[in-house]
Amino acid sequence: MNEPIAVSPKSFKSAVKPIWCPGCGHFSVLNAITKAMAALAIDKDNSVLVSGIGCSSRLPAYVDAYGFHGVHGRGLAVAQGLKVARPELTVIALGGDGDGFSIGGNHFLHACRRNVNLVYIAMDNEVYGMTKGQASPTTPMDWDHSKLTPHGPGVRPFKPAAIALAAGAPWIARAYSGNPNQMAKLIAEAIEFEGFSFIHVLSQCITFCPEQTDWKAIVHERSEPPLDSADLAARLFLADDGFATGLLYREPRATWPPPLHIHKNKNKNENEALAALAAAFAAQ
Amino acid sequence: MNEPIAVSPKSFKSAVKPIWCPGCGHFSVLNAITKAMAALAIDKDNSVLVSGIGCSSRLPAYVDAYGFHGVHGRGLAVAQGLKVARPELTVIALGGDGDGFSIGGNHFLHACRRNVNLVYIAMDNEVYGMTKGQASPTTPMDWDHSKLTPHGPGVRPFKPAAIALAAGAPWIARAYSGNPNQMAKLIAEAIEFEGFSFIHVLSQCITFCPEQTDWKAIVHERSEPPLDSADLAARLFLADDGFATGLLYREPRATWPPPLHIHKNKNKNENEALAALAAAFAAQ
Amino acid sequence: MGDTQLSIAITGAGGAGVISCGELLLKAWARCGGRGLLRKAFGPQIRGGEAAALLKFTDHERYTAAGRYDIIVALDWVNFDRFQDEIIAGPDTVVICEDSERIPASLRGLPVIHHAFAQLASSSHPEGRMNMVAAGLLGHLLRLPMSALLEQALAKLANKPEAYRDGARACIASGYAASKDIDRPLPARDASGAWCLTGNQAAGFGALSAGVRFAAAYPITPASDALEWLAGGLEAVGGHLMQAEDELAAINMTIGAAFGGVPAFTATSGPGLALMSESLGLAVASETPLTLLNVMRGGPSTGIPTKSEQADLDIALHGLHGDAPHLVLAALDIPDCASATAWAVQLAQALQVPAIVLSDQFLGQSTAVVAPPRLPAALAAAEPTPSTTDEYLRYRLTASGVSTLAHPGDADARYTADGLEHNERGTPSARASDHREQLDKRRRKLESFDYGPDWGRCVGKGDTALVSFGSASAALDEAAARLAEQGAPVRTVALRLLSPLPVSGLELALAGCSRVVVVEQNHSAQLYHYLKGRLDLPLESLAIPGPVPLNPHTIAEAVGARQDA
Amino acid sequence: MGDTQLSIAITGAGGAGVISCGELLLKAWARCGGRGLLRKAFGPQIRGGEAAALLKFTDHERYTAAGRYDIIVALDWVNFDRFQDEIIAGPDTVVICEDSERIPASLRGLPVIHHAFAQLASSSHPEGRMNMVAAGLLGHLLRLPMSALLEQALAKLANKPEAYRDGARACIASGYAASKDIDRPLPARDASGAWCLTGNQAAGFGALSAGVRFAAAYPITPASDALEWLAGGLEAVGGHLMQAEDELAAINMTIGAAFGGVPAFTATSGPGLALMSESLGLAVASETPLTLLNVMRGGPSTGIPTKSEQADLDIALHGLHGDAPHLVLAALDIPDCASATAWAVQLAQALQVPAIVLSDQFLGQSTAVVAPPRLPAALAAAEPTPSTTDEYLRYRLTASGVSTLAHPGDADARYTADGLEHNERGTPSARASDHREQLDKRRRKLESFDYGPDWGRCVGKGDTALVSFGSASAALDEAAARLAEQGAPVRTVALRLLSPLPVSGLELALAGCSRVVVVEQNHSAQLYHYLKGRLDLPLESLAIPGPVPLNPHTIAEAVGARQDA
Ligand SMILES: Cc1ncc(C[n+]2csc(CCOP(=O)(O)OP(=O)(O)O)c2C)c(N)n1
Ligand SMILES: Cc1ncc(C[n+]2csc(CCOP(=O)(O)OP(=O)(O)O)c2C)c(N)n1
Ligand code: SF4
Ligand code: SF4
Ligand SMILES: [Mg+2]
Ligand SMILES: [Mg+2]
Repeated sequence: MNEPIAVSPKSFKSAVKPIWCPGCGHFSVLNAITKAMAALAIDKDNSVLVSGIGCSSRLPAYVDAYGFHGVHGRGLAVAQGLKVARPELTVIALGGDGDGFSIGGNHFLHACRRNVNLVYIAMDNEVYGMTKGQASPTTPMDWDHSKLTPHGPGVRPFKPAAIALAAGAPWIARAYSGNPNQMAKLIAEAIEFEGFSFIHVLSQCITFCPEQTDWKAIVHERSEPPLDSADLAARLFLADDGFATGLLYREPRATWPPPLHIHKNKNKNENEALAALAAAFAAQ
Repeated sequence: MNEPIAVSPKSFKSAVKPIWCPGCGHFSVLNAITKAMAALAIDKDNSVLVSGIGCSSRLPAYVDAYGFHGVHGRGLAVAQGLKVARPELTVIALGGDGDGFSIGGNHFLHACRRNVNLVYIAMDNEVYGMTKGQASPTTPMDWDHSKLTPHGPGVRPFKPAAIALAAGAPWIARAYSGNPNQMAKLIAEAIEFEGFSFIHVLSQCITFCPEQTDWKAIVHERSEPPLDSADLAARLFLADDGFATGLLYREPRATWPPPLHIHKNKNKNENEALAALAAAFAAQ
Repeated sequence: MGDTQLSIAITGAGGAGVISCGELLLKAWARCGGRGLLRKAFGPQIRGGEAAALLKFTDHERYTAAGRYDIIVALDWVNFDRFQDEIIAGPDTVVICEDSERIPASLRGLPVIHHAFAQLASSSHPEGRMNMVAAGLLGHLLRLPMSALLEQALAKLANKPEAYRDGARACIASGYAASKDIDRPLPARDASGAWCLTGNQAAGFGALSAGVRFAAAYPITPASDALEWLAGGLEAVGGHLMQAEDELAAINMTIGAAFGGVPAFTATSGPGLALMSESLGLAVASETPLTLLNVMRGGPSTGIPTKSEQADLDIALHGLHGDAPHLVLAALDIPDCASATAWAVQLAQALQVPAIVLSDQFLGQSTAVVAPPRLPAALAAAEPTPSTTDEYLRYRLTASGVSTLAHPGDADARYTADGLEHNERGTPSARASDHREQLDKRRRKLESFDYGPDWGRCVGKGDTALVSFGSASAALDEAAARLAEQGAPVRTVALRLLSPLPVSGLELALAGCSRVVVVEQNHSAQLYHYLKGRLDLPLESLAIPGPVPLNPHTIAEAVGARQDA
Repeated sequence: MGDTQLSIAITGAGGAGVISCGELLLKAWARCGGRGLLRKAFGPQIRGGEAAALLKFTDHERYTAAGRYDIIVALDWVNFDRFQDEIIAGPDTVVICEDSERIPASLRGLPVIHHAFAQLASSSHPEGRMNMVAAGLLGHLLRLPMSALLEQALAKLANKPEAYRDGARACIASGYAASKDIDRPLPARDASGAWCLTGNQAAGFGALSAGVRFAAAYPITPASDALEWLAGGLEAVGGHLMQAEDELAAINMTIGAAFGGVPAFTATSGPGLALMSESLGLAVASETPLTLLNVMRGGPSTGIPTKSEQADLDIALHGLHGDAPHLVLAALDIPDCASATAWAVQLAQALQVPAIVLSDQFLGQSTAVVAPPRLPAALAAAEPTPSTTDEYLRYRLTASGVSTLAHPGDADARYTADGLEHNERGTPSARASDHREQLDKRRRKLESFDYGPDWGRCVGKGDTALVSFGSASAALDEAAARLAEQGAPVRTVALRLLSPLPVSGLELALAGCSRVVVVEQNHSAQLYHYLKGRLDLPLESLAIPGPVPLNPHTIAEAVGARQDA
């Protein structure tokens, strides 16, 4: 992480007022993002926040950068297309647990594999906030607060870090909305990491899951250096309680598209190339 | 597995002639399925094979049972709806690596989590056979035989067993089209297992990946008993070569819907229940 | 039958409980024999935004939203402002607010009653809330006994801590006491045997009554509450609701259950319908019956998720790839959400085809006090044409186009259902003759079926006709009443069956009309172009996009004005 | 200009290489100055099924498939049988086959030449293949020099082991030697400067030429080869093609790149288009330009993936939820796949909207020898209405409906693009006025644009007109030629722009017609109903589903017959 430069995080907030419930964890994520952008003195004009649909996914409009608020579950695909087309941009994709792990699960899997150089922040409140509190993939099996699943979803919760690892994500961290400073540091590191960096944020939904205020007592910072081998990390992610925060795993590997490809593209003579393609069609 | 009963596997084949290329690995899967059905003397009228789209997904029509040939990538969703609605049926979902891990990746993830009691056979030939040989999620990074990815896909191959495990599948096996007897045994065990059982089959595409005939030399049967803890299995799935066959992992857990629920449903008086629901709407 | 109405709008912040307040009032009113409607309006997002409870108390059943409000209660002005286009005051409107200093321009000059909601709430009880103060106040204005208000409040809070109930009691009492009388005639309260429900609940009930025993669900506004009601309803009758990972899974789970012979259902809204369209085509080709409720909201894309519009007609009719004939129905009003959905389930099962039922946010989420919905009689089972061979042919060519549908478990009828084109046996075939025969069959079964008179509701006489579908129909009927009063009677035709289009019924209903005005709540005149593409009638279009409900007055004026022009 | 044609059908098993044989012959023919077309027909599945190379050699450009075949070459009869409905013999057809004992009923009585393909192949070389024997045989019939055949064969096998090339050489030579002459006039071979390409390649080339520098791809028959060509093409010009995990990702990657300011493209077929429809709505609402090529195949559902039909018009026009105006174009013939796609890219960029280009399996996968495609001149950049404020308003209301589109990297124009309804600034809004203004704007920019004369191709005069779109147009033109010969000249109108419908252009083109017959290759008369819903003209429908190509003769007869009736 670069030396912090004197840019105020506030200057990274847009004029649009967030319309989250007071006490929503997503406010901290917004703060952490603007803090990280300020710390890196990021060029606003060259940064894009991309999201899907959900309370969490409303975040891009609140940041003074370019933003794309897409459809439910597809933010990661938009972000990857954007980054590949415009490799010089800083691209941050974000969304909720419903957006990213339920409807967006397939893109999550394949983004981890593909390893395009961007940041993905999943704001996990174990619930569909926006649609009034149904169970998400990370909801505890016996959470019976939704009329849609009155006895609880009855399904083993989704383990975002374990899935990301199995799918091939090279950089995996966990943060907590109660600790925005740690989160900001992790976001800044993620931006600087060359590859797909995944931050799983425990971000409470005060309205539909007030019980999540108990997270404060459970969350624990992992002090060991990040694991750098997938099979070891797998044990951690499958056996632990899911509340360890910090940078958990880091094992850089080839990004997509191959950097050579990006470089080669810069020097093409488009007209010559088009003429050659046309010539190949000549019948005689 | 029950004592084998004298039913001929051939009697489980339908009158429709498979139209796969001679030498296609999918023939063996067909043979293994009919063998397993014969070995268990399965009631054809109460069995359903469900698939998506791909060469592999054409299989249901070749078995003398009920079948549903759906759209690309959605077979597992059809199979789960069917099994929940009709719990007494034997349901086998199947398809290819493109069908199951690319377009169908999200349903694969959530089927593993949900743990509905059915069998899922993924016929993995590391290629899209049906559409003439493009890279699939399991294709090696540098496989450059497709014009769509002329330098190879450049993406880390998908590890089906590792993903299944991270997502929560309780029963994971691997088989090989070159060893249909072992495969038949595994399929029979999968049918008898109470829960979601996943068989990853290495099934070669002779037309687009003739190099897969080399698999014969690489595949090795794992003789140890199946692992029964996820964190140990994760190490195996992430660190090994992906060619170990046999039942690799088995750790039964609660299925969905909860068996109690299924049972309770049997004794409802529908008319009384409807009248009670109507009464709740009464304004006065 | 009198025609006294009283309409009340209550606005506040998303969490302030104005909707609960409105529900409490409507239910207490209904309990005392009254009829009425509560429309719910929200900002673009469900939480943290604005909310409005839009009440209409009537002396007979009326399914339109109010055009103007007799009483406007604003808990604050910031949130009221966001409804500027939707909450219109009349010349006699009474404004009740906490902050009488900052009354917005649109309301200035109207009589104002100041009411210290916040102060009364906090002084009444530590758990006191403004919305309950408002409930007391308005309950008194409506001349409801306090006991009726308390009964509803306590029922709603039954599972909450005692302190909440105490707070509600105290606030209702203090609001009731502080209420100032205003001089408005109240509608008669003489209903009996009425039901109080939303269109979404009605749709769930209709589905269940017609035999649905499986549903797959992915939450989406404004359809989620239909699914939430069904979760309980299905459990009660011994069925299952599965929460799916996305709409692609939801529709395919529905197909799976239906293939198993269990009548199956799902509900969604525009974006979800788009995602389901590929697999709806599979249901068409494989001839798998299912029912899909699409509760329309403002579009395109994410659009205005919490507000009503009728802009998904095009995708419902034409959103499937290939030639994929299927059923499209529309619920005309809140109780008809039950009837139309039940009929759709029956038709889907009888014709082995997917049925889309169109509803919208207004129908789906409004609560109404209405006569119990009329459920359709069971359809006569189609007589299967006897087979000439012993062999079971899943897709046998029959005169009716309907073939016998076997299910897993049936002896000796094993077949593989297929989305690939196939022959009668179900074996994939790319032959032109098989394709043609199966295309003909799939169309024939829909077009040769006798749907009877339920395809629409035709009322009145006149040279001019108003045609519509779904929730616009109620506005049409009221517009017709106005026009009749003005001595310009019109016919109204409300379509419940949209596809296949009941062409001969329509032509009969519209015979002799010199003008046919097609009224709908969208921007691109979807129904108009659809009808024009299929009928030879002198059609005109009156298409008004959402999110403000269609106003009978505007329709009457537009029709009248053109008549003069 | 003479009109000599020779048509040859070659059928065999999926792996037998009849398509390669056809390609070799067409390319060698083209190399020698000939013109022609190769249609590819496959069974329902790509592998293991049947295949047919359907060649038409002509002396001027002709884009229709042959209706009857002068020469039928059957490597075996089982596979020939599966094309019964598609490969029709005439009274003078010559049959060339290995097995002259089991000639099917439909070919009996025709002259038969026995040819021992299998035996010649294996005796010529250990790597010998029947298809190369057939190539030699037919090359000789076509009076092509052996060197031209060998040149093509060796080029195709350039990266294969030497033995393969030796095998091909030997087989071509032995086929050539064994060929018996048949007495057929051959078309003149006097073309120069022609191109030899498929419609899918042409579409890729058009996209690239118009500036596309990003594509996202999910394979699907019959669109994959457009994407495969583009993978190489994009690399050559310095762009990127991403293989996506599914169509949902593909369309959203396309949107992402386009939002970044890089002209972006994707291609698919019916099932994929259905999956993309939700996000196409996002592109409409967020005003993100992109181009989507939809190569139609037989439907509904998986349908007949390898065969042609024009049944995705409905979903292309109306498959998006909400009111979502967008562009729909259709390529009229193989070279027009380039022109129409290039135009679509230009229009999409200029109007900040998604454009769907309809092609089909026939256009997309047939190889034709044609004059180089005409690419549209660059569109004049729309003059942006000057802003009255300093602030950048992404969705500013302008007279043209087009607002200035900033891209990431542009200084001080930061905004968030949104699929939620929004105000001019892009801030989400559920207000009726914002909704109405943005709906109007999005429609206005499409409807007020001047598309010029390229909206369609109008030919001929007459009281009767034939109207169509896409690949049906070539059949129309040939039908018109026949009718003219019969003294009943007709006009033909082929639509390249389908949405927004060029109503005034159409009305002008069809002015005074007493009959307008709408011809299309689908079952439900999708174009007919669409036009009838928007035009006041005396329309008739002639809708014939696939998979057999539309036959000019049938069309001429149908039109003529009705004229008499
Ligand atoms: C295709 C589609 N399906 C469903 C919805 C409805 N929907 C909007 S947000 C949401 C869930 C949001 O949950 P999450 O991503 O966890 O965000 P949160 O609100 O909890 O921050 C759903 C289901 C939609 N907008 N689009
Ligand atoms: C929605 C949709 N997208 C794409 C396709 C085209 N498609 C058919 S099969 C297939 C891939 C099949 O690969 P796999 O599942 O691995 O099966 P295999 O043929 O290799 O056995 C694809 C992409 C389709 N039919 N539907
Ligand atoms: S509903 Fe939950 S997630 Fe949404 S804004 Fe409120 S607290 Fe946050
Ligand atoms: S293409 Fe490959 S997967 Fe398909 S049938 Fe042939 S060998 Fe099997
Ligand atoms: Mg959430
Ligand atoms: Mg495969």
